[in-house]
Amino acid sequence: MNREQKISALFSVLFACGEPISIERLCEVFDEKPEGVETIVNGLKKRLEEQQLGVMLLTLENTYQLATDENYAEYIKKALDLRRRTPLSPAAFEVLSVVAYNQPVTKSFVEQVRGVDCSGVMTTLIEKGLIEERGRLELPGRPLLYGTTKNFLRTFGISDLSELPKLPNEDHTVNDVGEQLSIEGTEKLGEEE
Amino acid sequence: MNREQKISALFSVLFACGEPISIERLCEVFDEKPEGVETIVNGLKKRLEEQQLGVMLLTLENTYQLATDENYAEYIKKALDLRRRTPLSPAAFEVLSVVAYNQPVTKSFVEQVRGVDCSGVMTTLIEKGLIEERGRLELPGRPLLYGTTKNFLRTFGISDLSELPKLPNEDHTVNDVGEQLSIEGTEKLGEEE
Amino acid sequence: MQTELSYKIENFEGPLDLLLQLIAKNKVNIIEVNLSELIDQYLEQIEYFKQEEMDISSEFITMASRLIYIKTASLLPKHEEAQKLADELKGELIEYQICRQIALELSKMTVGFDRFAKEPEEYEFDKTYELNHEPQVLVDAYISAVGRGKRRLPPSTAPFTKIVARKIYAVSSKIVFVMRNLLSGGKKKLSSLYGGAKSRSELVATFLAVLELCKANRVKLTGDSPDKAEIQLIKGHKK
Repeated sequence: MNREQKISALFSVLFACGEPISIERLCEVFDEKPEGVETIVNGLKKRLEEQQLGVMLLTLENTYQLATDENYAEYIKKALDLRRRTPLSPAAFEVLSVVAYNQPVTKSFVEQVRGVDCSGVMTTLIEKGLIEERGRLELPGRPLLYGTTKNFLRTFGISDLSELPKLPNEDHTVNDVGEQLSIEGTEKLGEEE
Repeated sequence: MNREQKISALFSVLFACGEPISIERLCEVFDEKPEGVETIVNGLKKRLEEQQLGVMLLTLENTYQLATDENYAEYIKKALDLRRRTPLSPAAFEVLSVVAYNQPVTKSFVEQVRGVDCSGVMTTLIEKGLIEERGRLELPGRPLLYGTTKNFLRTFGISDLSELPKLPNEDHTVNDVGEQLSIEGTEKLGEEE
Repeated sequence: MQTELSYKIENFEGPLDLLLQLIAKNKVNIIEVNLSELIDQYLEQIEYFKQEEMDISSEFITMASRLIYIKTASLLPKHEEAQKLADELKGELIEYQICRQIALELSKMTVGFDRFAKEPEEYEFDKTYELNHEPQVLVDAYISAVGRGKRRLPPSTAPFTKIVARKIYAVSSKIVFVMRNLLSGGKKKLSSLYGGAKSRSELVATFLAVLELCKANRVKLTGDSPDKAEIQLIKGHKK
């Protein structure tokens, strides 16, 4: 198989699988080293850009996924009848931001930051595939921990958590206060449970 | 939108929908007459042939669908097959163990133990052939009962549930006796089926 | 300080949100805010919600009592504790404010909302799990799920009453309770089963349990008036 054929094979594999595929799995599928896979991936990225087919190749941490170009969203929504799809609520964005910046994190931590019960919102976010379970915290009661998903990265158009917006007011004074606070917060969390 | 963009839009719509889409639907989506849609469809067909991406446009009666090229079927199979060789998540192991040691057991019981909704995980475990339905509990609501399968035994290399490792703390405190009693009660109820 | 009391309770994500909005209204930042005034405004606001008969969730009330406590503590001659509590509250407000700012930024990063992925191809693939694991993995997972020392289930119902649909769960446990009471054989006064009940829902659950057991032909009820009703286990019930 030549390089161009490998690129086509990669496209058809990503197309058929739909969900993000890890680089390790692609190494197995194509019997290649990670560098080899990366070369093919970059080849595909370039080809998709040139050919303007309406789909693009996303990198989500160490995985790859095909997704449609946002410019055609209008037609897709029309075809899928998604026009009435409800966007996330302000509460959902708040919970997401606490989870994203503090993961892995317990529900009670999120609730402490927001000052309100978050069970419903957390369940919705799990259903929407934006957050997921991440084991348990080694404290009495063994509360579940949550983190963000690959789908979260895709939804917010980033390929890595490091691309999240910087926390505001990252200057010395407030940051100091902030740090002290989060330590206090964690201690309290521990005591509560 | 020019002709080329319409072709890209069509590709992204067919991509996102996955299933066959009727020409009528496409007329609505693109606000075109059937002839107009056919022109776009033919344009896309031609482009896919030229670009050799491993995906083609199929016409089935009066519907259209994207499908992968059989030349790459081998890789797709490998990739999809590798998917079932992904180890279970920690959450899945937890649910599985609760079912294994308490079967037959209802979903709400598992959820009580874990403290979260387990629908998704239970569905996955059923799909993977590790747990299965076991009738219903004779209680208001008649909830479904679940137990482990033969494939479960194979997965853990045992020939019988009695070979499951003993759980720790098998002592005989008063509390324990009480709990056993209640288990007996539940079992009897289950057996009535 | 004059505050316009025109809010609706639904406009707030919670008590912290209300406090932040009151601070914003006063056009000061959290560090410099006069906590005593802020507390007054918050309490005033809650009072307004009450007057308008709005549904105030418990979180708002809890915060109100916490604020009152801070205020009371600050009246004491030595008010180190009040200072500590006030710092804690300010800290929480700062943290929540950061959370709000980030949430706002995230809500602007919506490009991905318009990028659609594809469902996996529906190949006729067997999804059967193929890997092998040591059985010990299950024990570890069980301990993780249940915790050590709770070998047998169901565990006590207490921790779960808030999570589980109470009625169904309580009925199942009451069936066990009733059966256990009758195991020694002989007739018992039906009313004796209600003796230990601590709440109305527990009474209802016990009653439903008795009905379930009657329906399943496990117990027999006799007697011609409610206060003379007796209950007995049916012996030799086929399994």
